[in-house]
Amino acid sequence: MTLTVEKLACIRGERQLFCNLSFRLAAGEALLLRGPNGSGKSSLLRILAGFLKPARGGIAWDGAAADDDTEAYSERLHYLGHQDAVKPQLSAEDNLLFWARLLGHDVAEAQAKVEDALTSCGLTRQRRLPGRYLSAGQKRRLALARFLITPASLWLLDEPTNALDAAAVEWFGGVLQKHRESGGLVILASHVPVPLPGARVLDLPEGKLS
Amino acid sequence: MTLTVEKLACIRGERQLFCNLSFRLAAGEALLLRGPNGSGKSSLLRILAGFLKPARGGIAWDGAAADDDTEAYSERLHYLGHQDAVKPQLSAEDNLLFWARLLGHDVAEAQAKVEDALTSCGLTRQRRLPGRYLSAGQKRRLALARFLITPASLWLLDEPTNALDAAAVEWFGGVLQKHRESGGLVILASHVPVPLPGARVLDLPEGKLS
Amino acid sequence: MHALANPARFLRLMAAIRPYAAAVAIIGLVVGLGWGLLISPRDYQQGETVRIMYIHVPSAWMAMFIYAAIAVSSAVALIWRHPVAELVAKASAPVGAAFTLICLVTGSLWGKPMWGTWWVWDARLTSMLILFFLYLGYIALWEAFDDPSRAGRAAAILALVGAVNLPIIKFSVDWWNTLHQPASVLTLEGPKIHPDILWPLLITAVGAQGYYVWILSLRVRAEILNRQARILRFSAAADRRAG
Amino acid sequence: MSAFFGIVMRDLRLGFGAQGAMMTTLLFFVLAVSLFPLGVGPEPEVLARIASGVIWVAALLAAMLSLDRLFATDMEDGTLDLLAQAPLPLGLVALAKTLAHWLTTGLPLAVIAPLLAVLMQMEGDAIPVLLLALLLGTPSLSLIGAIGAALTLGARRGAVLVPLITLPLVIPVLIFGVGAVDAAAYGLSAQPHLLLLGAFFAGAAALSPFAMAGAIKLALE
Amino acid sequence: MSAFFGIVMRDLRLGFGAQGAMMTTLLFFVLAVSLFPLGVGPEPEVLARIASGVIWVAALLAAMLSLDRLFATDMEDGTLDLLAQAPLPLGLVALAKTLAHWLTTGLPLAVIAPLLAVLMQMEGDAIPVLLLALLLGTPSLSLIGAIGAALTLGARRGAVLVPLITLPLVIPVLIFGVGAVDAAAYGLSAQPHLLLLGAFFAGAAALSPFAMAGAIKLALE
Amino acid sequence: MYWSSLGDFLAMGGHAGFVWPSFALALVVLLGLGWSSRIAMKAAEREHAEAKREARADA
Ligand code: HEM
Ligand SMILES: Nc1ncnc2c1ncn2[C@@H]1O[C@H](COP(=O)(O)OP(=O)(O)OP(=O)(O)O)[C@@H](O)[C@H]1O
Ligand SMILES: Nc1ncnc2c1ncn2[C@@H]1O[C@H](COP(=O)(O)OP(=O)(O)OP(=O)(O)O)[C@@H](O)[C@H]1O
Ligand SMILES: [Mg+2]
Ligand SMILES: [Mg+2]
Repeated sequence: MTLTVEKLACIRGERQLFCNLSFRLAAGEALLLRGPNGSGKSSLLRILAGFLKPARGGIAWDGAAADDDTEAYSERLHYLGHQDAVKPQLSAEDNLLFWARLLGHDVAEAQAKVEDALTSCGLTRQRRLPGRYLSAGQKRRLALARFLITPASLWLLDEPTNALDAAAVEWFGGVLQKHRESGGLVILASHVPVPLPGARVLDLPEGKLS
Repeated sequence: MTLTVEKLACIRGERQLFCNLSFRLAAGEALLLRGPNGSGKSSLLRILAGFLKPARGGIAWDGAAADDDTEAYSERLHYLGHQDAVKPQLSAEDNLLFWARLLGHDVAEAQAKVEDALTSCGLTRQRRLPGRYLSAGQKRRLALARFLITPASLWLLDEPTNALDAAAVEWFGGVLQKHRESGGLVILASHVPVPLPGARVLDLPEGKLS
Repeated sequence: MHALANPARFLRLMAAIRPYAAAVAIIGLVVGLGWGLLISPRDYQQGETVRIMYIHVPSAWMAMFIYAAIAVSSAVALIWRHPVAELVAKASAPVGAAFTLICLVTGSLWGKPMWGTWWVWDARLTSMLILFFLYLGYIALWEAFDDPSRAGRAAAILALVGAVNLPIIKFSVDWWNTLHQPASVLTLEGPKIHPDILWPLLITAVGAQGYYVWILSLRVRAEILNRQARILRFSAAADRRAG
Repeated sequence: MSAFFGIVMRDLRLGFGAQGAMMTTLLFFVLAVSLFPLGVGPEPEVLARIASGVIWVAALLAAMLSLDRLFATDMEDGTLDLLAQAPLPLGLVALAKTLAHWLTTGLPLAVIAPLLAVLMQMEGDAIPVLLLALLLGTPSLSLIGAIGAALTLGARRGAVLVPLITLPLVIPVLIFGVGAVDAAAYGLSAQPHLLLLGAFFAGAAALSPFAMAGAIKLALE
Repeated sequence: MSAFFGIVMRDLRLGFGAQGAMMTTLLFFVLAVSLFPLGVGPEPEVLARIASGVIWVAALLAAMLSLDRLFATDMEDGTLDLLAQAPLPLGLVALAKTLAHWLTTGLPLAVIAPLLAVLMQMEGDAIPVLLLALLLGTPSLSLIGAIGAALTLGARRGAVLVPLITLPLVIPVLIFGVGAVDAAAYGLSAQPHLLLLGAFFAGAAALSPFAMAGAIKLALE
Repeated sequence: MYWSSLGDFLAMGGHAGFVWPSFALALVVLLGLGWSSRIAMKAAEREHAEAKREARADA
């Protein structure tokens, strides 16, 4: 399980955000994206998630180019952007259930997974509350709980700790730790310190790796 | 210029978030709201902004109850919630211009104010970019730039530094400092450290002041 | 007024009234309709179909009366922030919709032998159809919110705005020429019809009022209990979390 | 005042810019009306007979097309919070948005209606009356529809909730509007109908700011 | 498959909310149709002539009213990102959403249309044909409208083009639909019209998944 | 009494097909509404009792 990114360049609105970006991430490794506002962190994550075509360069998973089989590639990853994707009309539980079913679990399995995820993220009390009544941090927890339902090798996270309180950040650190121990990869953009010990750091827009 | 909050209680969805909350804020003072997710920070800010009716208790400005003249009260404050209120179709400049005109400035004045605000928040290069193309942090800067257009005595801010980079947080600290030096009040909710030296801290849901 | 604002006291009042309302409803409807079916004479023009009137006309009155009641209690709810008034309005709507439906269908059944068609798009009939839609829109708006206090006030505003339609229904017959006959009971000059027809009609109408109060007492009780159960549930969740 | 027109201008730009609301509404209107010659056949008497009714109903329905998002987008992105805080009373804010809605739907629709009337073989004398009646009537549609849009903010909306609760309320506009045109077509005076339309408009304009402000305040809680 | 129906079920629940939202669509449809007799007047012959046109226009409207937000809400709250990542091909995701849309608008509407046809004094023989034509035609409305909704998401500046493209595309449905019913009313065979409607539907169903997937991918860039 | 025989009564002067459905519909709608209201009230009473019991168990 290795992700190889080679000579990536991103152009948005006719302006080049970064170019010649290369790195390699092996099983259990984590990469922290840093950089000022507008330096292209979210854009890089969206390229890695397959939403955005890079201007130049390529991405490969275990040596196979992502473009060759986009479906297989996108099944390998979980993505969380600036938005929480929590439906205001559905209860916390039903929100998660929908994702569990979509990811291919049958009803009983989905129920069990959702139960565990809700307990883990600390929303058991709010399980029947419609999404619109959740506080900003509760919504964020729910969005993160989605990652617990099905394993995926590569996690792409855009400022995941926004709106989370200290307890939730700690919980999230544990989740990341477990994911990496089981061989998962993490790429995470953040302006604030995140519980990601031993992560390599990529500074945008220069693309300096450290 | 003093804000007095007395025995405030908040009920949401028929359940009580906090009660018997009392504090007093004098000119130049700042109050930092802290507490776990769902403890009612945003709800308190919305009560203070006049959107939500408190279940019990009252708010007074210089001794005059806010309920008596809600218009005068709301003209005295600026509010920023979890959302940025940036229109995706309008350019950064036009977004600000709209608010400047709404706050009663004539065209030339509005132009000048917006110019200053854009320079201050560091978005001069993005001025013609439609809101939808701004990065998360750039949108947040734009939302904060709105505070610079017209002075208001009371600033209510809900996790304002989310998505801001280090430079922007520093800029924002300076803005807050200036506001307080000119006698303004600040009430701010946040999970992360904010540049608000000497602020008193209110812990929700207990309502303990320190 | 303030005595009624207290839900517990209102519940007790409703419980006290209920048996009397039920008695009025049963006696009124049985006597009125029985009289209308068995004793009162046929109409020299309309023949036996005139007996449909004993259902059609009281339901038409109730349909309009209940909408007015909803509008009034909505006003009370908005002005005095009176929680029970809101629930009275909510509980009335299905009853009003039911009477409107009865009026429409019986009118239609009456129209076939009298006018030779099930339905015509004249002012009176159409405005009654609109009243039916108003009821359904009002009910739909209540259902559309998760938060009952929000739903209540939004629906109250709608009910007040919709009250404009009532005079249009009432006076539609005078404003536009229509197949439907104009009012002969509820007029400024007083009733203009034969007492043998008038009496059973009035008794049925009183029975229908009793029925309304009876159902209202059941439904309001359900609404108040549901609301209180919700409060209990939510505050229990809060206590557990805080503790 | 400048704040009021600021909102109108902004909404006009938002309306024209991305959503193309005006184009959709106009197209729908033209399409709905021109369908009838196709469906009913080209006989001039039949067309002339139904022209006023068809044009009015199409106008009514077209106005509803764009209404349900009138306040919703502003609410979802937090703009409505700030508008409620503005120095302008909330009723006027809502009125400004309604005015922008009318300028992008009601007005173009009224302007293009005479053309459709000719297409529908309407009596020549009736056409100016149609224009006048639409100019008087469509603002009421926008005003009452806006109340519905404000009331359903934050509701679990079946997409057609707004028209469902507002259409019954605007039926008098339809009846007086058709009445005015038909009176003119039969050579009678359209004045009483037009006066009633005007009175309805005045009533709606006086009432709706309060209803809208109340409804929006509810939604912001 | 379970993923596909998961999307359908979720969209149905979002659309229905409480039990009542399918009712809302139906009521809107009934209301829209009953506006026409109000505008045109009660004469049965006139109503019978315009009945098919009226019912089709109302059906088109009910579809359009709900369509423009089909993908937009999912896009604004980030759900569309995740749907695009799901194990299901994006075209099928979009198709599932379209199916949910048709189940909440087209189907109930077709089912209740015969009742309205009776109220509108439509020829008895034409009524089964109306039902069949609506069942064949409304899916095309949903499919083509959904392409438009997806295109609006990605459209940068020239968003005004979108309604310009989609509305003309559904005109054939209206024309064949009305044609089928009118043919039956005049005692002619409705079959050619129905076949054309069916062919149109087949084409739309085959084409639209690709168009929708393409348009959505564009919008997610 | 107005009617001379039961058959007369049931025939309603040839309009039985209109008169009786009217009465039947009214009966069905009124009874149905009463019945469903009663069910709703019973359900609410149960729900309320249960919520109360849970609240007491928590305290
Ligand atoms: C669906 C069709 C019909 C509807 C919606 C309808 C509606 C109404 C309404 C709303 C009223 C109350 C009027 C008021 O108190 O001001 C009423 C009264 C009445 N209707 Fe109908 N009606 C329909 C058909 C008929 C038919 C076919 C007949 C008989 C030929 C009829 C005979 C009457 C009579 C006699 C009254 C009592 C008027 C009075 O004395 O005040 N209706 N109807
Ligand atoms: N379609 C577009 N056209 C023009 N410019 C664009 C477009 N999309 C994004 N941009 C620009 O691309 C730059 C990078 O945005 P991105 O969201 O990747 O930044 P970021 O590093 O995530 O910033 P933040 O820390 O604020 O989240 C921004 O300056 C933005 O204005
Ligand atoms: N209309 C409502 N009905 C029921 N519960 C609600 C409603 N609105 C909010 N809540 C609940 O109120 C609580 C307080 O929410 P609030 O947004 O004030 O929290 P917060 O302190 O800002 O949290 P965060 O740090 O996550 O932003 C939450 O638990 C939320 O679920
Ligand atoms: Mg970003
Ligand atoms: Mg908050």
